[in-house]
Amino acid sequence: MKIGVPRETQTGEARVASTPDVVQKLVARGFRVLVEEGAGARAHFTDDAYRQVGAEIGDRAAAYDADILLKVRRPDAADVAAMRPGGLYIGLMETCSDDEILAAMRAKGMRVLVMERMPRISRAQSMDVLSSQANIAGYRAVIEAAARYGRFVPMMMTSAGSAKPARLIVLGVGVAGLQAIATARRLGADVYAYDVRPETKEQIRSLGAKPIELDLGESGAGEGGYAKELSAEAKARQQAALADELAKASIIITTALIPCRPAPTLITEAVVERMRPGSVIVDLAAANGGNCPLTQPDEIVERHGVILIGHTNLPSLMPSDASAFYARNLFNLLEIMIDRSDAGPSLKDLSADEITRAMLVEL
Amino acid sequence: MKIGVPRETQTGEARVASTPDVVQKLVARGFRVLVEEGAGARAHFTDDAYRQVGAEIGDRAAAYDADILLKVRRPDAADVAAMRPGGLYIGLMETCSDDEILAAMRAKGMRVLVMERMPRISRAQSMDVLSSQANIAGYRAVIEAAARYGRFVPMMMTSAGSAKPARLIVLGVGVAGLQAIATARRLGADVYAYDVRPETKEQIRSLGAKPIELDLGESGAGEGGYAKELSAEAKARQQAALADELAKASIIITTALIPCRPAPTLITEAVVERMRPGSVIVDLAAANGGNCPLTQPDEIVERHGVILIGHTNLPSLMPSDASAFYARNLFNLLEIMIDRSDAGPSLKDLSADEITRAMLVEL
Amino acid sequence: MSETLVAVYVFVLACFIGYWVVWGVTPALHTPLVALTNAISGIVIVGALLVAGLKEAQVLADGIGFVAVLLASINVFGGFLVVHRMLSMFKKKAK
Amino acid sequence: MSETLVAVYVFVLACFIGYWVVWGVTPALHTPLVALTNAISGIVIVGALLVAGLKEAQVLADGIGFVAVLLASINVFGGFLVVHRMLSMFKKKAK
Amino acid sequence: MELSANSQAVAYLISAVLFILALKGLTHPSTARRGNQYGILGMTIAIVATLAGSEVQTYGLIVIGVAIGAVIGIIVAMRIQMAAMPQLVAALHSFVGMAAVLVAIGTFINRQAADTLHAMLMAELSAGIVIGAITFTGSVVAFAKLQGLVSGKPVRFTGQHQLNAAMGIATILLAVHFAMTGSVVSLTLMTILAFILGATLIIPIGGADMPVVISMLNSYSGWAAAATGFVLGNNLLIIVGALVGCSGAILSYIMCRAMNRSIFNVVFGGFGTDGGEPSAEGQAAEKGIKSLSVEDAVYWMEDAGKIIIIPGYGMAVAQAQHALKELMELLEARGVEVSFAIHPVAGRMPGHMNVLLAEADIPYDRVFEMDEINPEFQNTDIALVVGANDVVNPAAKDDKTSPIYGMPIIEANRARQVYFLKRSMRPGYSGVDNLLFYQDNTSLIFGDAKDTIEGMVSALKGTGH
Amino acid sequence: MELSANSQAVAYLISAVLFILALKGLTHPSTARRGNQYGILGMTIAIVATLAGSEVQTYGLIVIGVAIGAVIGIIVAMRIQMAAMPQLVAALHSFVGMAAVLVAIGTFINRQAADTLHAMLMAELSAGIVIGAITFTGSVVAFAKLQGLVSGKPVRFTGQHQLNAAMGIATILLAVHFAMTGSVVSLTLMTILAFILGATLIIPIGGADMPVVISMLNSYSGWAAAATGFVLGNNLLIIVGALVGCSGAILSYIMCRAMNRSIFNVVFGGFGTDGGEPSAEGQAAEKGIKSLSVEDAVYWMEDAGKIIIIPGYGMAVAQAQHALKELMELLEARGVEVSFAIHPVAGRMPGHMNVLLAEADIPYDRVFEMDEINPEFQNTDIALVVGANDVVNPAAKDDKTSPIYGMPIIEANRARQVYFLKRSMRPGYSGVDNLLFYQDNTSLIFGDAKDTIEGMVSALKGTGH
Ligand SMILES: NC(=O)c1ccc[n+]([C@@H]2O[C@H](COP(=O)([O-])OP(=O)(O)OC[C@H]3O[C@@H](n4cnc5c(N)ncnc54)[C@H](OP(=O)(O)O)[C@@H]3O)[C@@H](O)[C@H]2O)c1
Ligand SMILES: NC(=O)c1ccc[n+]([C@@H]2O[C@H](COP(=O)([O-])OP(=O)(O)OC[C@H]3O[C@@H](n4cnc5c(N)ncnc54)[C@H](OP(=O)(O)O)[C@@H]3O)[C@@H](O)[C@H]2O)c1
Ligand SMILES: NC(=O)c1ccc[n+]([C@@H]2O[C@H](COP(=O)([O-])OP(=O)(O)OC[C@H]3O[C@@H](n4cnc5c(N)ncnc54)[C@H](O)[C@@H]3O)[C@@H](O)[C@H]2O)c1
Ligand SMILES: NC(=O)c1ccc[n+]([C@@H]2O[C@H](COP(=O)([O-])OP(=O)(O)OC[C@H]3O[C@@H](n4cnc5c(N)ncnc54)[C@H](O)[C@@H]3O)[C@@H](O)[C@H]2O)c1
Repeated sequence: MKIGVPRETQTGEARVASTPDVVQKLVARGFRVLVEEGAGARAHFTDDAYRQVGAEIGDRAAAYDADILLKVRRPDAADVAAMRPGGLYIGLMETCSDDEILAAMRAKGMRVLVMERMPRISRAQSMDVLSSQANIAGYRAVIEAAARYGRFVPMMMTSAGSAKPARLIVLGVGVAGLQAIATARRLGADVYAYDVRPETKEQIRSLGAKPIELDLGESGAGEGGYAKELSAEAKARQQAALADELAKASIIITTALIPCRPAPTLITEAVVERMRPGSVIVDLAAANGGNCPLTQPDEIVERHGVILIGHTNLPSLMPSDASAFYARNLFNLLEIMIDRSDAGPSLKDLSADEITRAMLVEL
Repeated sequence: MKIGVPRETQTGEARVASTPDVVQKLVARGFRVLVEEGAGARAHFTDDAYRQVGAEIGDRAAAYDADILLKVRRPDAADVAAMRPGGLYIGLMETCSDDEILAAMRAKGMRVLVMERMPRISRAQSMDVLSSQANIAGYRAVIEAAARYGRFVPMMMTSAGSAKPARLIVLGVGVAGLQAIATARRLGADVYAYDVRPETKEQIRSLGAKPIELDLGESGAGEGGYAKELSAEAKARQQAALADELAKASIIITTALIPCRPAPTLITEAVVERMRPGSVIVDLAAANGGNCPLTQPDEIVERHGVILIGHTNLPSLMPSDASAFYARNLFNLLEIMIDRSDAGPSLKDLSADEITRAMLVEL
Repeated sequence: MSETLVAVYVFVLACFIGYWVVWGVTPALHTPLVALTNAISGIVIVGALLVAGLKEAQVLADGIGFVAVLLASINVFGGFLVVHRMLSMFKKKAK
Repeated sequence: MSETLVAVYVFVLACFIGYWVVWGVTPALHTPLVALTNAISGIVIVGALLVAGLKEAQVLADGIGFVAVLLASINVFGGFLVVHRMLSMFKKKAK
Repeated sequence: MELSANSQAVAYLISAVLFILALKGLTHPSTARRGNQYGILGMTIAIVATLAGSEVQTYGLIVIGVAIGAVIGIIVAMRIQMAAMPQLVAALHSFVGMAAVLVAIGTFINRQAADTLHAMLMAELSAGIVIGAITFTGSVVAFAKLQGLVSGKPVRFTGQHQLNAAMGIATILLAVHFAMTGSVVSLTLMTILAFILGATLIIPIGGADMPVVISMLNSYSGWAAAATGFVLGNNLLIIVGALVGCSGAILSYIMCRAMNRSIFNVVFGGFGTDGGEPSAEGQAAEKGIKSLSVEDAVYWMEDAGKIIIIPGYGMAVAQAQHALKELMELLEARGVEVSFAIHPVAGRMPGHMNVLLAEADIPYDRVFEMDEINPEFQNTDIALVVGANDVVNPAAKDDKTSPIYGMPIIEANRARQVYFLKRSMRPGYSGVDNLLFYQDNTSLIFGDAKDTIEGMVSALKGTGH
Repeated sequence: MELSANSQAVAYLISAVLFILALKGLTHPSTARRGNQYGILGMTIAIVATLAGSEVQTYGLIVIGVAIGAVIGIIVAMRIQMAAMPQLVAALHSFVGMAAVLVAIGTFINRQAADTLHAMLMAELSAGIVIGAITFTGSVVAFAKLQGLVSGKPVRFTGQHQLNAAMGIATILLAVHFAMTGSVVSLTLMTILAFILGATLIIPIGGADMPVVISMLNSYSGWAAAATGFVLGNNLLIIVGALVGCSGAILSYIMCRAMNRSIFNVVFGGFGTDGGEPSAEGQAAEKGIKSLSVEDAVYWMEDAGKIIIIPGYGMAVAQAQHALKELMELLEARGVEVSFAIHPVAGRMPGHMNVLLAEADIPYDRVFEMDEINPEFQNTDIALVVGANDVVNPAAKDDKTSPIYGMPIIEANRARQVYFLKRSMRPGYSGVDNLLFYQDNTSLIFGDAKDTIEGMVSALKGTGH
């Protein structure tokens, strides 16, 4: 059975769906692995490194012509055209609806395992790319903020004057938010955080930061570990109550998202105006419209003296570890999908396991 | 007495020699302060902010036409032409010899207080811009490294695999090196450090990092807190002994400098070749030739898969705090230089105090 | 000083010693210590011996003394042995 | 039991009490404690009284007893007062 | 060769000193064995000096009595299971009590015959009999409860304390009457009443308090011996009796304090027991789960060769990382090998534990991933689970119906001992019960993890070096 | 009304118990005052019971003696400066020693007249005289040293210990001879020799060890009282004497341990004193700088309203930041207000202290810049200087010749008390001596800062709450 690992072609994407470490394990399990030339280059994995662990290096067509295709980002029409009919696609689809790309793939008789649909159960934690990439995004968001912030993040009392610690607020305390809190605390910021789900308060404190408490009149806890969308009234209350806190901040990192919904507006333009010039906002929800309406996706802009960072793909800024984690997640998924025999590996019935059943899109 | 604060014009320079906070104090002491339009803009100090504390905003010519000129960077010939004859210049001169710019200024009857010549005595600590800017550079070097490094700096054990902590080595443990160690430790790196001066070992440990011990056969401790240049033999020994340690590193920050000497070569090309692709070197000695010969001043280059960062002006990347500290240093210096009276402030005899005497260049 | 008064002196002083002697005991040793104080309280055997060994004793008293000696010696022998066994559990591993 | 033996019993038991009673003293109280033990050792006054108060005493012994009483009472009165003054230093601030 | 009274007195004094040293020895593990030896030596000297003295003249019965007693004592003590030790100690107590009663009665008979009774003596006799009798029946009841012959549950009824008080007063009145008149009727009634009182005093006390009760009865038996000493004018009995009586009382107090119980409640069983929620320890005990005191845990930890610490979300909530660092340092100073095992999903975010351990400056080379360290557990003396739960739950391996089935776990269950630090019997994130709690070698140490660890730190510092 | 012997014995027992409680009371500040009252009560009962007893028949001389003694004692005790207390205690000791000698001699004279001397009594008499005499001259020498009448320096010469040993043996031989023969010559020689021995035993001991010596002499005076008790067959004297003798000895031992000295070296002055570098405490004492024990420091810290901690490079070297956090928490739990004062150049890099305090998670709102906090010092009870030096040196303000002149400092000198934590008398980075050391309200606490802080933490935990 042949696994293909093509080079990612979306602009700014530096990750790769499999790394030499993981390829070595796949080869050991009897797979033929074909990696597109230069696929890992931007993540600092050389073709040589792949070759050394038993992969073949080929061109784009060869990588797509595989039984199992490992991808990071959503394919485009040309990619779909290159795929082997009847093959299995594993990767992110970046869509909430059954769109034209999925339709085209199904038309080729392909089966698709949509990584976004990984169920949030204990056993699936090691296959959950949303978590693993969100973790990286949270860390990276703080590094980006520190790199754009014209001051010290930590407190610093020196003979040339004192720097107050940056007042850093994290909005949305999921995986990314927690890691942002942790990283900001490490750097010495004075960290506050807010989330609609009430259980996050304890989690915020468990990282030594201070929760911001608001009274919204309703809880934001939804199903499957995700938050639910707030009522319009509650949204307005939230904005107003947060405003004063946010205006005092020198760095804000927002991660508030509910899957497949536009991102809630948490930082209004009025708040941005009140912030001190030189402050930084990192908006992890930029791709879904942003938690701040001034954010421009994939751009860094200055508005009212405040720097707004709209990277939509922070993990790609840490391509080595992001790829390693992503590849490892896919490998853990493959492990529950295959039967090993002397004749080589074969796929199990994907609708038998609750994990693959939940992710599977087929005819 | 009029103080002028012009806008810095060197490329990439975002700092300004005085900030609204300090200007307020100067005005309170009876000075007339004229700030060039937009002088603080890139450091996030608006013209309005200066105006509010009593400064005048004027054009370039007005700013240069002052009794006391506060500058950050070395002036060029045009700047000198604009200066008021017989005035006093306070700022960095970025030269070790008596060069043409200094000559031109003296020719105009100006007196110059060269900030680099601040003596290293207890009383002068609060006026020492080399220290205050080196401190910022050390912090910033780590932020830059983390921002270019394609992996996590801290250790991270997750369900998608583990990230080993970055092995980070600091070479040269002066002010910048110590702050780099502290910042790297905060971020969770596994930190090692090396300096020729033996007393740094205890200082390295005092920040929780591990000193690298080499036997060079001679000590590198020189006068006035600076290191002395090593003999050729010791230099070679040092390179060889360090090589194995450095090859294991994933981030190296070098700050090894002896004032007015070319920077010692600590990282050879052979070492760079041995480092893992994706590793990062931040060379704070880039302006003086670099501690690694592959460094390009003011550029970020990739050699043998290793990213070499050659910023020569890291403090300018944190313009707000860098300016604040710089401005405060100059203010502390002015405080020992002036006599206050009802008629306004007047300059003391600059050769009377050991500090100003050491810094002064005049006819 | 009357004999009873001497006894009172001795009693009061011994009480103070009893008061201080077990302060600061490791909780792990609570049980063995209880067992040891039990074994030590077997000292009534001395009383039993005095009753049983009296030459001009009544027959009834002799019998009573015999039973008392028997009971007390079970306590004495059993008691110290139990302590010994308990303490054997605390043998520290040779490192 | 001879009187001397009774004395030995009492002595041995009192030694044990003396042994334990001062364990765990706060170092800040070392000096006052020394002063108090000093004051208490003024108990020799009892001996002095017995010598001085004896009816059929020799004149010399009487004189000696008088001096002993005098010295011991300086110690007794001075001793406790000194302790009192030292302890007054330790008055805790009202919070 | 007969011992002179003076020599005997000296021997008795030596014996008394040895008993004092014996008790002192038992307060610390390093001197405990020696303490027991002092005790044995002291007892031997006392018995020999008594036999060699002038009072003991006939040896026949004595030898037989001692021989039978010795054989029984030794056999029982050798055969008994460790778990049944408390019962045995209770049983032995009852013998001391009964012996004291018998000695007093025997003396009464002899003295009556010799017509040397007087009021003071009879008062002393009464004390010996009453205390001895209470000790006897009290110990018997305690034994029965511990052995499961009667229910371990506290037996309570209204008016209980009043009834006991009434009987107590009656006993005292009878004793006074006896001392003044020598009335055998009073003596008999008093004795019977004291026997009954011993039982009714212990019946209301619950099983959990039994260790304290045994220590308390111990103290009673000491007082009984002292009373006997007064009766016989024997200073050795007085000293040792007072010693045992007083130290037993203090010990009971110390034990109560360690269990956070009021001694008053224990001694007068059930006084003021409020109906609030049962403690975590209580809940655990109901489920057959062992709980452990911090001091006992430290005692074993100090002695361990290798300890693995498994932190979880509870460590983060308690912010116990700094205390853990200190614990690590102290244990290492005692030659214990300490490692940290990090589960990939411990805590609530990836790397949660790493962040906190790094904050506390725990060296990276002590921190291991799950896969790396799992094989180590079989050589590990103690797995110290600090606020972790799901990540060590064997249900993930064994129980297909569990929601965490299939998640890899840290195999703490393979260690020789598992100590769990948590606040309650509540489950972790997944909401499922932890099978590891029920394992034989597992003990729970209840309380906030930071407090518990800090307690361990000070206990370790206390033991010196 | 004359007291019966039995009543007197009971009174004596009560008195003895009160003395025990008195000593126990003095081991803790909260009970110390009550302890002294017990002592006074015990003494009163003892004196009254003695006077009311049958032995004392003539009161004239007694009343005069007591009256004079009381007046002298009270006046001296009231007038004395606190700083001269040690001398006073030494002087008082000498009286006890002399009184014991006199009682023994008086008894000898009376008994000789009554012809009721016997060997045992004479042995007891010898003990009383020898111990009393040693106590007397020993105390006199100690007094002279402390008062500065003779040099406080240890006086040593070769053969000193041999000479003392010889005199000691001679004294014992004379005592034996006296006990066996009743020879007054032996008695006289023995007494003289014992007086000499007391002086020669104390002369070689140095001034720093004087507190221990006083406690030691105290113990001797106890033994002297006990010996007197044997002579007079008085149980009260025996109990109290033994009590004072034993507790005094233990106290000396405890004091030595707290000062890290060997009791053997102190008692036999100069034995095995090696020629190594003098201890930090010793160096400090020579310069007239006070040093303080951790426990004493904690005693005052607990009681403080406001403490400011000034960390410096030494805190970083010792890596004491985590321990400091714990100290802060414990002090705050006791209602003490704790702040941190950061000098702009504390440590070896800008922000050195900030980094470390943040690592230990010390809240930012407790951390203040120099300029912010300097005005606070005048309301501060204790400034705790943790491994800082130059940054608190007043020479920077006052001494124009100092290389650090002109550097702003943290004004720890304005606090009511200054405690310095450092390892030695060495200066800081600038190499200049710190004038603050010599200030009246400054004490140095020597040792690694981490160890010292951890010591404070455990002392605080020890005091419970
Ligand atoms: N790492 C991730 O990315 C992530 C994300 C989401 C969910 N999860 C899930 O979280 C769980 C992590 O497992 P875990 O073992 O670390 O945690 P856990 O299973 O949630 O157990 C934590 C335990 O700590 C105890 N605890 C809480 N506060 C405490 C305190 N102050 N002192 C002492 N004990 C305290 C609790 O018991 P008491 O209440 O009795 O004290 C609880 O049983 C897994 O189920 C995992 O799937 C992980
Ligand atoms: N902050 C900066 O940027 C910078 C840079 C360069 C120089 N400096 C200079 O460094 C000095 C800083 O002042 P400072 O007060 O922080 O430090 P300091 O004056 O150097 O004093 C530090 C003190 O800490 C004690 N110490 C060292 N290790 C210790 C340990 N393990 N435990 C307890 N005490 C220990 C030392 O005394 P013992 O040896 O007796 O223990 C020493 O006296 C200033 O003179 C400043 O000018 C500062
Ligand atoms: N297998 C597992 O058990 C598993 C795996 C991954 C995540 N999780 C859990 O799921 C939860 C969500 O994590 P995520 O990172 O995917 O979240 P996410 O990226 O979907 O959202 C980020 C956060 O934003 C919050 N948010 C949404 N709307 C908001 C609003 N209006 N204001 C403020 N905050 C708002 C959400 O509550 C969430 O915490 C976490 O508790 C995480 O631990 C569990
Ligand atoms: N007023 C004061 O007391 C004062 C003020 C500022 C700095 N200082 C002290 O002066 C010293 C130097 O600080 P700096 O930041 O100006 O240093 P720097 O920038 O001049 O040099 C950086 C470091 O590189 C080291 N170095 C030089 N050659 C080297 C080689 N071949 N290999 C390895 N390391 C080499 C030097 O020893 C120095 O530590 C520090 O100790 C600092 O604390 C004191």
